[in-house]
Amino acid sequence: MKQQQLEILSNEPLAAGIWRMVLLGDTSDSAPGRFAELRLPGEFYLRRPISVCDAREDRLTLVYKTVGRGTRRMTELVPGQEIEALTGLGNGFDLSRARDGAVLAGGGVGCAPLFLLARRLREAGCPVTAVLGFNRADEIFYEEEFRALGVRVEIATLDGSRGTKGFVTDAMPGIAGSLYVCGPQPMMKAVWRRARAAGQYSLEERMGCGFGVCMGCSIQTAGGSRRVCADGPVFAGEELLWND
Amino acid sequence: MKQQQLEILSNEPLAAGIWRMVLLGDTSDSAPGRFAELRLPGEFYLRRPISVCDAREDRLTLVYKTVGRGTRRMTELVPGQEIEALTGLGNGFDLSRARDGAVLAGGGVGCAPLFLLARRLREAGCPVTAVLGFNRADEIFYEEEFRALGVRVEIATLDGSRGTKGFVTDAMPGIAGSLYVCGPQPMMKAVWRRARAAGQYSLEERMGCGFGVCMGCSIQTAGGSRRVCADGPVFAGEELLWND
Amino acid sequence: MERLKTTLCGIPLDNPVIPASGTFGYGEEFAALYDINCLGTFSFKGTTAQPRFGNPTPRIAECTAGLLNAVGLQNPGVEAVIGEILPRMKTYFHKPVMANVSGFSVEDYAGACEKLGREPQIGWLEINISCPNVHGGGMSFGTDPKAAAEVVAAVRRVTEKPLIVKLTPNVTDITEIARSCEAAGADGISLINTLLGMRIDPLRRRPVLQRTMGGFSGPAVFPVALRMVWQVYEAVKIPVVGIGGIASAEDVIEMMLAGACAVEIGSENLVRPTVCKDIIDGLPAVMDRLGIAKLEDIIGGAHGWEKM
Amino acid sequence: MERLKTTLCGIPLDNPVIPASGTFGYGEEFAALYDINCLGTFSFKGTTAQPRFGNPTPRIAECTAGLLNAVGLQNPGVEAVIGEILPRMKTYFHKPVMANVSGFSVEDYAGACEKLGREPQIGWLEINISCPNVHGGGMSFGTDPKAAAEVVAAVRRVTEKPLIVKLTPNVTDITEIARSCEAAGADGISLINTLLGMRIDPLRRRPVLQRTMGGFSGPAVFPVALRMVWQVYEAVKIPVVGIGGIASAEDVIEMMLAGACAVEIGSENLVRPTVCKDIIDGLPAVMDRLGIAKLEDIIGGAHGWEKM
Repeated sequence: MKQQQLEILSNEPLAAGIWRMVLLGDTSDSAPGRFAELRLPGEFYLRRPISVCDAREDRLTLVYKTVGRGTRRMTELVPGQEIEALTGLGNGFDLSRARDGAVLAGGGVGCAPLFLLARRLREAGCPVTAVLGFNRADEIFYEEEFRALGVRVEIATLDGSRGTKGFVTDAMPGIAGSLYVCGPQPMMKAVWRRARAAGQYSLEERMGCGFGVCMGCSIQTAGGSRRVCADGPVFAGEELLWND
Repeated sequence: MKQQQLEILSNEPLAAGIWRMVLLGDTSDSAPGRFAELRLPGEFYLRRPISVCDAREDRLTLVYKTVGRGTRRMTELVPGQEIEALTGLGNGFDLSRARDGAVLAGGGVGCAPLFLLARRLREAGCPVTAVLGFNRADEIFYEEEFRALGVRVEIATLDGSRGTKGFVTDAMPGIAGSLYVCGPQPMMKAVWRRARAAGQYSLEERMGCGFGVCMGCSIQTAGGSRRVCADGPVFAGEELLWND
Repeated sequence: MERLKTTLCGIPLDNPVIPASGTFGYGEEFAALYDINCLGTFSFKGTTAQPRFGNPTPRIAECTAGLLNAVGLQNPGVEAVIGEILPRMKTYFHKPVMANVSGFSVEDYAGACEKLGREPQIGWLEINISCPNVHGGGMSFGTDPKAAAEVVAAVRRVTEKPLIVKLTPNVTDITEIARSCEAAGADGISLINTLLGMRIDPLRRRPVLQRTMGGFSGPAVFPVALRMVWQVYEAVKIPVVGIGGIASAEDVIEMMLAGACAVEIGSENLVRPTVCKDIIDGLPAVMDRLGIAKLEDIIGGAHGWEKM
Repeated sequence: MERLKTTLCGIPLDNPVIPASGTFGYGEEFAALYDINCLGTFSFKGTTAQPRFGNPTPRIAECTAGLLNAVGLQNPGVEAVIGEILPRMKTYFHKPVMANVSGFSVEDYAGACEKLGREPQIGWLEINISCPNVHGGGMSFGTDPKAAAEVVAAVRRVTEKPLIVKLTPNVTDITEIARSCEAAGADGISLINTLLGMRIDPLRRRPVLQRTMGGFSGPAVFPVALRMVWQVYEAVKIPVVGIGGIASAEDVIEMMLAGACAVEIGSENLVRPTVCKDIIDGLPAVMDRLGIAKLEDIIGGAHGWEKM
């Protein structure tokens, strides 16, 4: 964990309800699957946890969905503004598990953290397939960016407006290699049911602090209680209690 | 009362602990002795009441003393920033009372509202004497500005570092004409004891709203209860209960 | 606008937005800023049997996201309200208005309510048994279920007008007081009045308020208010008016989902004088975003969610 | 620094700043950010006789100037704290530490306190009779003077260590509870624990917290906390620890002027992890500005101002 001032370089819409913010700062602790906690100006007391979409040299890219007052306020921030952040939070994905190839399954804004993961895996020479699910075509983002890394991309949309009509699971090829998943709870559950194989799942939970002290985001797992922010957000599929 | 956005043109120290902010906006309701309520950015819930020091065309000049967190925060505001304000608050001084001449007695930051008063009186051809009291020489402000209006200026400092050593009352000439007073409570009381004549006194009181609805700044007067913000801040000396 | 309409103790309101007593005077200052007939209604300055000057100043202290007040029920008394203020009010406000009443004895309350209840423009009587800023009055009725019931019963006997009891949050169990008021004949409950609070001036080393403690209000108290509205909605069958820290259209909707059929907006009037109008104007867009067709549909709508 | 020193129940503190239980874990995460030996002490995560997972999520909701939590006393239980955590704590914290203890019965409290009281590093036992987030436990002891006294008396019998009782603010009269704890043998009172609060998600039309209500803390509650510290300071002779919304060195001084001999800092640790160190570093400059030579001189210093 590092506490630092980040400078906003850009902040713009990427797709329907999805924004991208690029920040200038120290990205040395921003590994795939980790997140940053941003302190927003104004009346917001808690920081906002946003997962890392990309980190290159001193550029940190965060992709976020506008869901509430906080993320709506985020869209109003402009280049040049400074924002206080805790960076390098969470355990991140374990890349050493991917040997013969990796399948990355993302749902909505959950596709964002898979991007840095894909880039790192490709840099290590690992074949990568990304199955990206969205509600509608206008919510799709980063499809070309994934392809530019040499990733095989499968798109699924719920309304069939692009790619396979249906859920991510409907567009998933036979699992070949390691599985990495990030998306809404029902989507991850569907992937787990389909795959039932070793895989890494990145969870989302309302957080207090983001660095492991308030116990606000604790979950029960097969191995006992775990803090999503500090012991996760990435967990092995078999650790999780899927309530099914 | 008008609710408006004002743009900060300048904000700089004027003397020890005294700052001047010049704002761009509609000054049509900014008469001598009136005040504005500024909404500060950040954690401040209540607005800050600041009396009008000068108003010319679209330039509103406010002089304020840094006493607490709010006024310290005000010193951090920079030109170009917008600030939301309620303007034209309070009754202001009655200028029609001054015929043969006026004596203006100010203490510390209380000298500020006397400036616009002096200017308006001078523009009407009224001879004006300003007796300005401060703790020390380094707190003196606007001495030359008053003189430039053709005002006779007497300075008093508590420590004798400039002008008459002592209180405003020690530097007061025999009262000739109408008396206008603004300053700390003990200073105004001393002036009242000395003068015992018709005079207008501008009071200060902790305010909630600043426009007459919360009853936070009510005082007892000879004529019943009065709201300092809406019925005042200027009262006739004989209306006030001096507790002596 | 049809979708904003609600009902308070049988009287229709164009919308649920009601400026709270003590933050709106008698409406005149606000009428100079906007047409206050856009409001559901408003609750005017707390009235007592006799005129009161209130407490010595300072009466106000600032806090994070709120303020303390120790005004102490300053008002011209029920006779002046009826003789001087209500006739003038008719000229700028054309809807039933809510009269807020305080007292120091059961007789005080009953006397003032009997007189005000006869006035045609008064739609509701809001009995304040929760003022923290006066000795031996107000709040002591509001912290004791028996005393609260006595006041309500006495007022009930002297007026047919809808009777809303305004409760203090400074109690261990708010539902006990609310049920007691309902049983004694109240037609509605409004809550919360202010939390008892305090600030100290560290330079002068004394309380900021001359009376030491005062009532704490503003956005800071919203979560406490919402919780109590939720609890009281489950405890009584009479309508509940939500008060406490409301500053936006979203806050209004949260309060209604907790069980409020209308809301009162207090402190925010002092710092954003047009807030009530702004909220009324802003409600339709927020309702659209949240998929709410009519406000009346969502009253208490968050209760029973576990069963869904 | 000599001028920051204070004393808590006979044990000297380098300064009055104490991270509050539940916001500091066992200090390890913070020790990675700064040397936590700069603190007066800290109060570690509430410990119960048995391990507890706590409540289902969401356990956290944001509010203006604060947050709600419904963690529900998640902790590994007293045996694990003694067997695993305290031995590790010795390596990074070298001062007496405060053990915060919760329970569901008088026996729970006494059992856990007896065991923790024997540990040499434990300087104080802080009995939490105020947790709003568990059924049938915590807060019910804190809202009844008799039940509070029973817990305190039972713990008193099993330990010689200084006993501090942490009170809930969700009561009509805080002084009644405080006096009852003092009479039963408490060595100090800490307050306030959280105010009971609630938020609703207007889109999903359900409470944000899975447990519906939770404990409200943060800068928003400071005026209520300060008022109760003031009241308890006048009601008891034992030391008072001020808790509730403290976020700056000025807030610490206000609490001490109200009567606190030390303060606990809670929520702010979650959003500004270095706040406790920042406050300790910032105190001397603020004291200079306010003309305060030594912090110990100002404890309760705002009382009796009317007579000056």
